[in-house]
Amino acid sequence: MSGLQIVFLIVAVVTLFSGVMVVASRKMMHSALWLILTLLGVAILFATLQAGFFAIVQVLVYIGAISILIIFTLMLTRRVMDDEHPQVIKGWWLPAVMAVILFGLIAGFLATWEDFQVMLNELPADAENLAAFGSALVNPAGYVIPFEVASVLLLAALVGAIYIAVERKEKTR
Amino acid sequence: MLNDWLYVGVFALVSMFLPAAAISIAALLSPKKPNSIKNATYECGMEPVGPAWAQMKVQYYVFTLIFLVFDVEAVLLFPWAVAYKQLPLYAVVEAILFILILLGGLLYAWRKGALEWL
Amino acid sequence: MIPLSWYLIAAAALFCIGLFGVLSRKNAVSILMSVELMLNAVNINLLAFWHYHTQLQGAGQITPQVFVAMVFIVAAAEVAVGLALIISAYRRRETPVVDEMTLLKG
Amino acid sequence: MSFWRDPIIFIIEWAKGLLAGIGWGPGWATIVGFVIGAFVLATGAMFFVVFLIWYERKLIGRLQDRFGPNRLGPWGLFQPIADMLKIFTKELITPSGVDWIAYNLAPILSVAAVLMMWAVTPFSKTFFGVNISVGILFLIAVGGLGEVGIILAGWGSNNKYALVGALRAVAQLCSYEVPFVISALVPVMLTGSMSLVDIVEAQNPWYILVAPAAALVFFIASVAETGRAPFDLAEAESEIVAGYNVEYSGLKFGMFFVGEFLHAFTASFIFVTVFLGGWRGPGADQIPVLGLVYFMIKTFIVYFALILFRGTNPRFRIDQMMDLNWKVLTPLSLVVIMVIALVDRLFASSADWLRTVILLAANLVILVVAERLIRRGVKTTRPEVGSRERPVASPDNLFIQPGSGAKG
Repeated sequence: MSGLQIVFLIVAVVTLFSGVMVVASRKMMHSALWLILTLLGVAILFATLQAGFFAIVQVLVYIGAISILIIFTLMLTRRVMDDEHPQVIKGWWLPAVMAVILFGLIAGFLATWEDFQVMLNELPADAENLAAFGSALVNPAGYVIPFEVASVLLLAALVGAIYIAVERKEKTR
Repeated sequence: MLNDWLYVGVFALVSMFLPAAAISIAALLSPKKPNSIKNATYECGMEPVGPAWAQMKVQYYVFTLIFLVFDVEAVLLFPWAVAYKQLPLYAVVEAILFILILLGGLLYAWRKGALEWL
Repeated sequence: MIPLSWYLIAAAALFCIGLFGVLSRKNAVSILMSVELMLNAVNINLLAFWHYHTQLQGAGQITPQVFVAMVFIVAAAEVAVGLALIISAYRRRETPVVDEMTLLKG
Repeated sequence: MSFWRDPIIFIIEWAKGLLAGIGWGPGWATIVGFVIGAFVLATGAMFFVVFLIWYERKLIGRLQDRFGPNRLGPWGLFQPIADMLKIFTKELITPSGVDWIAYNLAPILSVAAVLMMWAVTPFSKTFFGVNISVGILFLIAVGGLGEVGIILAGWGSNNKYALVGALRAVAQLCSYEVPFVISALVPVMLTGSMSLVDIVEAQNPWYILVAPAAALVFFIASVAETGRAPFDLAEAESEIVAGYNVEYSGLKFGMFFVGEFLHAFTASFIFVTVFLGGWRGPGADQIPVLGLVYFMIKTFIVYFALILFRGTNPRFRIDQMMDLNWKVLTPLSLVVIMVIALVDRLFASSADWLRTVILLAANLVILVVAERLIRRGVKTTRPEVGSRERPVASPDNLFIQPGSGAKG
């Protein structure tokens, strides 16, 4: 077993454990903090896949922005902090069984694929070709439509979220 | 390539370890005489009232929201900027269109009064 | 070096954890967090297959990268609007718990 | 390789040879080498803070017409060491009701987030921690980890003031990250790479001459990111209680300040790397150690400007600070990006010097127009303070001092 495999196993176990804690912990704030740890673990997994750009983007967007937004929302909706009541529904075992069955199905189907056990070797340094990625984003034969639609989607999200969130203030004025 | 990320990881661990070690040394050197008044939560000398969850304004949320949108936008623009040297003019115009659409969002937030700190 | 299967299994496990969270948590913010877990699992899969295809066919596999970038954007938009909805609903109904947001029961 | 040309690389090579001589496998030798290298660099940074504190106190003292520390050692040079020894022996009070992990992780994270920036910065042509292909984005992302540290501090302390202070600090840092990220696109565009090593190599001439508007936005945003005066609203000592670090004491409190001093210095050398040509200078290509000297000189000049900035400006009000960010810096940086992209593409075929002059002219035009617009905007929104009649506290008794100014 190589050093990289050991690193992977440690990171994967930590990530999955903190993922479980996200859905299992009673305090909402704790589950948000566990979420940060999970996202960090996923970023490290990206780095082991040699997708350095996306590892950094994961830290930048998910940890730096999305998790902070979630924490702010937790602080705005204060009744979330009631920790006495269980945070899961009464029949929680049914989703649990479903999730386990789904995991079994996915693993079973994947195991029938012949390349399942293939080794991922170390890629050459220029494998993650950001210049090609960037020019494909604005290439009419490539992905220019998704690129511009992404911009419109972000605009719509911005406008919609501001409209919803600042609505009350406008009325009282 | 992977070695570079190994170095980054090692550096991250070391830079977490150094302040932790300094604090541990300080914890060994320093006196430990806690009492209930010293350990009370600081509220300008008053007795602490209620839980520490102050109600906060929606303004914090709005600013973080705009930040998130522009952060994601910048992330998409970084690969474009790396490729910029090889791009033809129309590709640059497309990116400018991309920025203009989001500038429209900023103007909307401005006119809506979401950028005012009240 | 790491087998492809390890990444796929880890991603599947993360996805199932997220699914469990979406189906079982009461709180709307929790449900959004679980959705984030599922999206992250998808990203792990996409990047693992990106690595696999680059290894097979050489550099220049753009499509997985574009997909991952789109997942990031969709996640950001979804979180922004979703949390704004939760805040708005909280103002009206004074609760972030999904089961209590019943308009028709009165 | 001669020792005098590049002593640091010489020592590193010698240490590598020593490690290889022990007879470990190449994998272990690499890891041990990494650990030792990271330790030396990070420990050097931590001890450098002691000197930075002295430098800053001395300068602030001169700015305020004082001497600054001048008792202990030559020019008071040993004062911060004495302070450090003192803070090591202070009691670490852990208030009741804190969240143990969050409370203790916060000061560590706020230092680590800054230290990690040292891993990717090129200090000279040959001397840098690591050259990753996304270096400049790494710097920004690591800054975001500092925000998590602040949230942990505010929430973990179980204190209302700490929570409010943390929210204010995070709102400020998040806001100023937007112009920071967007103006960082300009050097990436002009270089065609995100690696800091490539950015420094490509700076001919320095990018501050090519894009002064972007450099200005970057500088202001990075000062705001450090959270120091005039952007120190989160810990405005004279107005509110100290902010997110109220409940900390002893060295845990000190760690936040170590992080702050280090962040100020780090911000200035990032500015040097990205816009002022890093280690570039006459002869630095041949003799790398000269590059380190240039780098330090430039960094200390920028750091001096930062302290001057701190010492001469009053603190912003929070609405002014948010206005400055969202209504001035963010639109300005977006406009700068668009104009530079368009102009550089239109004149791509002309000579290098001509393109540089045109870009410089375009930037100056943007700055002048922005200045005019800001002036107009400020005039219309400034509230009239002097004309309104305000109640005056005037005691109607005889115990007031004669001529004290309060007239009936």
